[in-house]
Parts: sequence; C-alpha cells; structure tokens
Amino acid sequence: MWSFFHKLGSPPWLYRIAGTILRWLLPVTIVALCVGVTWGLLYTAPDFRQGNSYRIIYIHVPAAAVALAGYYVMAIAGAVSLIWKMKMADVAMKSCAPIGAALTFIALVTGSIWGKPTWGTWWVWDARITSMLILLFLYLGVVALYEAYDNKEAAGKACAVLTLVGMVNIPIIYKSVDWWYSLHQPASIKMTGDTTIDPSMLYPLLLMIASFYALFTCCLLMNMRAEILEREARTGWVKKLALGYRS
Amino acid sequence: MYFDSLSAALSMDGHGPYVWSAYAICLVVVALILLAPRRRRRNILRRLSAEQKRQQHGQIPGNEGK
Amino acid sequence: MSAVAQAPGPARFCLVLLRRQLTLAVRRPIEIGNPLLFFAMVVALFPLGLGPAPDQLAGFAPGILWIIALLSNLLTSDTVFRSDFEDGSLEQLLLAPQPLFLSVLAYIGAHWLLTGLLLALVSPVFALMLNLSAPAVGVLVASLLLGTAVLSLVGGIGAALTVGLKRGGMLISLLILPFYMPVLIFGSAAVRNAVLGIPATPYLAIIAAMLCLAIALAPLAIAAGLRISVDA
Amino acid sequence: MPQGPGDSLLAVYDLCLERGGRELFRDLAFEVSPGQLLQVDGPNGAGKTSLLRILAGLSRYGFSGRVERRTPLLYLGHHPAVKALLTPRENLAWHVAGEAAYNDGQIEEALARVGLYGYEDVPSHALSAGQHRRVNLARLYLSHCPLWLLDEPFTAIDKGGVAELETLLVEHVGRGGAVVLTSHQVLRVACRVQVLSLTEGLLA
Repeated sequence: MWSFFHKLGSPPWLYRIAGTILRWLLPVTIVALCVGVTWGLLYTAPDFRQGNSYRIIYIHVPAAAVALAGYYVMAIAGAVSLIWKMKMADVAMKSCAPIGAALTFIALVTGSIWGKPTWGTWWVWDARITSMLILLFLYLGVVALYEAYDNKEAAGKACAVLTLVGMVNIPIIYKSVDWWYSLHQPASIKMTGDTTIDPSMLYPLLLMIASFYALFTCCLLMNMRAEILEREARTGWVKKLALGYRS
Repeated sequence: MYFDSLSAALSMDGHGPYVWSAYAICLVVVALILLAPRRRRRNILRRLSAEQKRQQHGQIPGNEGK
Repeated sequence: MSAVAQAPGPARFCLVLLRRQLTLAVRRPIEIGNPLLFFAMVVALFPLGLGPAPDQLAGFAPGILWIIALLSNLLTSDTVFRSDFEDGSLEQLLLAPQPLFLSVLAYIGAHWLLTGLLLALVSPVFALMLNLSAPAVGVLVASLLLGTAVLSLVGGIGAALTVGLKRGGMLISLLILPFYMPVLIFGSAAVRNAVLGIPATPYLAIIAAMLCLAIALAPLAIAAGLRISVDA
Repeated sequence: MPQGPGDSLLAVYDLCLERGGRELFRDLAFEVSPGQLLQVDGPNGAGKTSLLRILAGLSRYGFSGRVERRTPLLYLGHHPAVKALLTPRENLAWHVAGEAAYNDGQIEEALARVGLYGYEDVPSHALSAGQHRRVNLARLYLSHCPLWLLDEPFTAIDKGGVAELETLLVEHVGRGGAVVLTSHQVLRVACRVQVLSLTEGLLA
C-alpha cells in the first residue's frame, strides 16, 4: 500500500503509467463518445413534451455532472498536496482547473441553447444555472491565481488553499442560490422533475456520463504528463526522454 | 435510426439548429481540451531535444555536466 | 542570561495588534473616509442610471445598498496586509510565537471596524436617500453589521493569497466575489423582507451562522495564505 | 561556558536548495551552539538570504533537508518592518513579532543605545532610512531570544553604528547567545568568528 503511494509520488513512474493508461483509455473514450452521441442524436425517440431539443441532454447533463465532480477531485488533490506535500497531487490539482472550466462552460452554453426552444429564453436566473456560473468563476479564479504567481510551487499551494475554501463554500453557494431563486419567482421551469426517464433515453445518457468521466480522466492525465515534463525538465529521465524524441 | 432522412435529422422539426450548434460547440471545446495538453507536451519535448542538440554540437565547455 | 521575559498571550497580542492597526488608520484618516465616500458616490450613481422615480428606487434599494457595501469592502480588502507585506512586518508576524490564525483575526477585526461597522452606521442616511421604508432601515443596519464581518473575513483570504503579487487588485475580485454572493443574497433578502413586512430574522440568523463558520475557518485559510505569500 | 554537543540552538541537516533549476548549495550541515558567531559568506545570488529565511522558518518548501529550531529566535530581514506612521516608541511597543511587552524605560534605553535619543516620539516618516534600520536594531537590545538571525545588519548603518553593533554581537555571544549573520564585511570583533561560505563550506 505504502509503496503504491510512494510510486504515485514519483514523477517518472506516474508519467509512464499515465501514458500506458492513456494508450487504451483514450481510444475507448473517443469510441464511447462517438457511440453515445450517435445513439443519442439519431437513434432515440424524441421527448413527448420537448421534442427533439431534449437531445442536448446527452452532452449537457454529463458535462455538468463531471464539472462538479471535477471540483471535488481538484479539492482532494489540493488537500493532499497541502497536507502531505505531495508534488504530484499539486500537478493533478493544477491540471484539473482548465478541464473543469471547459466542462462547466460546455454545460452552461448547451444549457443556454437548450433553454431557447424549451423556455423561450437563452438564460434564466435559475438556481442551478447561477450556481454553475459561480462554479465557472471558481475554476477561472484558480487558473488566474496560478498564472499570477511566478513561483509555481507557491502558486500550487495558494491554489490548494483557494480550492479548499471553495469546497466549503460550494454547498453554501448552492443552497443560497436555491433559496434566493425560490424567493423570487414560482418554479415555473423545472429542469429536474420527478418524471421517470424512459430506459431508451436513460441508457445512452448513462453511456455519455461514463464517457465524460473517462474524458475528464484522459484530459487530466494528459495535462499531468505535460505538467510533469515541464517541472522535471532539468532531470535526467526527462532529458533521456527528450533525446529519444524525434521532432 | 429514428429519422427518415438526412434532412429530417438536420432539421429535427425545427430544433435542429439548436441541437447541432450545441453539439458543435461541445465538439470544439472537447477537441481543444484534448489537443492542448498534447501540443504542450510535444512542444516541451521538442524544445528540450533541440536544447540538447545545441549543447552537443555547440561544445560549450562546462555545460555538459549541467 | 537574564530572566526571559514572557511573550504576551494570544489575546493580549491580538489587542496590541488591533490597537496598532487602528492607530495606523486614524493617522491616515483619508483611508477611512475613502470607502464611505465611495459608498456615497455610487449611491448617487444609481438614480442617474436607473432614473429618479422614487418607487422604483425604493424597490431596488436593498440590492443597491448591499452591492455597494460589498464593492467598497472588496476595494479595501486588498490593503489589509499589503503595507505590512511591503515593509517586512508580515515576516515578523509569521515568526511571532503567538498562533498566526489568531493574530490575523486582529487585522480582520480592524478592517471590519474601519469599513463594515462605519458603513453600517452611515447606511441609514443613504437608505433614506433611496427611499427605503423606515422599518427596513434597522434590518439594513443589522444585516450590514453581520454581513460585512463575513465579507471582511472572506476578503482577508483573498488578500492573504494575493498580497505577494504585484498586481493583486483585479485578481482578488475574481477570487473572492463568488464567495461574496451568498452574503449578498441573504443580506438583500433580509432587507427586502423587512420592506415587505415579513420577518427578516431567519435571514439574519443565516448570515450570523455564516459569520460563525467564517470566524472558525477563514483565519486558518488566511494564515496558510500568508505563509505562502511570504514564502513566494 | 561548558557545552555539550546536544545543547545546540539550531541544527541543520543535509540542506539543499535549488532555485530556477540552479543549485545554490547542497548537503549543508552545521549546528549553531551558544557562544557561536557564524558569518554566512558568498557572492551575490549565492543564497545567503534564502538560507537565513530557511533557518528562520519563513521558507518552508523549495528545499530539501531538515532544520531543527530549539529556541526562540529573532530574525531581522532586509525590510526594517518599521511603520512610517508610528513613532519609534510605538513601533517597538506594538511590534508584530510579539516577543514580549516592554515598558517605556526599556524602550527608551534601547533607542538611546542605537543613537535615537530624542527621536522616541517623532513620527518615523521623518526619519532617514538608516534611522529606520536603527529602530529595527533596537530590538536587539530589547530581545531575550538566544538566537539571532541577521540578514545584512550593517546595511545603511554608519561607521560608529557598525562598531556599536559589533560590540553588541560580542556581548550577546558572551552571554551564551548565538548569532548567524550574512555580511560581506569583515567583522572586527574580539571573539572567534566562524565563516560559512556557501560555495566552499564551513571555514575556520
């Protein structure tokens, strides 16, 4: 068990194992994404109320779910890097932020596009949407803070603190926005009703959610590999690696 | 296949532009987050290998050990 | 060696720091006046932008007053640790034998006394300028008293994380504005309830709960942030 | 003063520091014992200030190795930590280092010893940079910390001040304290000065 943690902290090992995982996970992810998208777009029946526009659900919901989960991954990595001073956790945390921001962006944009035919407006200040917007700000804040520091080691620590503060705050933000919304207007538009979803729609959705998790993992590993190379550029193993690299 | 024809799939009873644009934006962003780290990693490796070649050919004394 | 003098206890040290911060502020009164002036001027902006119709202004008043309080707090948060960082006092504070997470409470407390408390005390004047109904004024003051303390604590986290950076001013807004939002929501909701004649105490209680949480956790984050900033 | 190897005030093991891909020093190991005056020497950029900050505990990462601090210490950095809006007296009485509460008499005496007699209640912004340094040095007369870490203490101090400071260092070492300082100057003191060169290691 401890030797595994020890290995996890070793950059060359992590770089290599991430490469091995990516070699099969990346193709699987891309195939799963293609299958899921085709299935959802072309092979499912339209929703009886929303018509065909509901097909956006196959990217909207997975993106939103993984964007939220990504924040927790980032926070856990940040905590590990702060508590056990593990440099690779720092790398993981730094690599999470841009992916999370991208996924949050996808969720917001697709949600907005979905809203137009369904609600007749591009944007409503609904609790979920507002808290997703705030989540995007949190991700961008981490990216901005990281870039602002010249000393990257300090940048990692500062971002870890910020992420942990955000972790405490996300439930508060979510709850507050929820109450704020219920204060303003009746819940005329409900995104998550109790309507049981038909299995023919559920399976492609589950496939897409799984693929987005895999996509997040792939991007995370790829970002981490690049980050490891940059940080370890002066070490022998990276030099050897670069020597074998044919441009 | 749910749709009868390609044009039906494209229009989706009037919802086509929304659905397809959402998927297109998603595709672009996903492609970006997949390709950016790949490019970054390649650039780093290329830069490092170029640096090493320069050092080998340049024969700067005292620099090999660094 | 001679008898070693005892280092002051954490509580006494906090009082010393608080006195030091307040003296520093009093010797440069314009720094105290600036947030209040800002408050007054932005209040004057809203009727110009929204139109001077009294009913309309009264409807927006809770939100307007809270947003301005939030912004003036944001603008001053950046300065909490900056001068101490620049003249080396912060290093000495970090080396002090007293626990840092208690010492920073003195800094935050001074910041709150100089911005939040004063804003809350002068806010009735501006509330009347915006035609806020009289019963809501009391709730406004109470919500500002509690809420700005949360803002100061959260702002302190942002200040601690960005104090080592040359251009922290813009970044700090990006970092801490998301965390300000819950306070804004409950603060303005409390005032709005008071305007409508609905009891506002539940919202005030929530802000007080957030204050308790912030007092418990924010000093830890501020202390960690300061150690990182001084180290960078 | 009799001393065993165990009662050192500060011990450093295997200290290595790398900045920006460049190794500043490696495998640094030494102990600072009561009665020791250690001068850290090295060219600009050799890592003297970094070493002192690591010893003080202000730098907590970016280096490998271990530092054991066994006693309260007093660190004086490049910045004087003097607030321009406070008088020298207030600066010392409310000092953020929080070592001890000093009474007026002690503060006046310390200020007099650094040559600031009569300036106790003048706002510090009316004082010169050298006088700010002197206010900061007054802490040395007040402090009861056995270990002093001084980063370039002679900067902006005139000749007389340097001589007085050197006397103070000798006194402190004689009382069983220890001093680690960085300086390019050769110390003219009446006690043994150990020199730690960051490029060549511990010299006699």
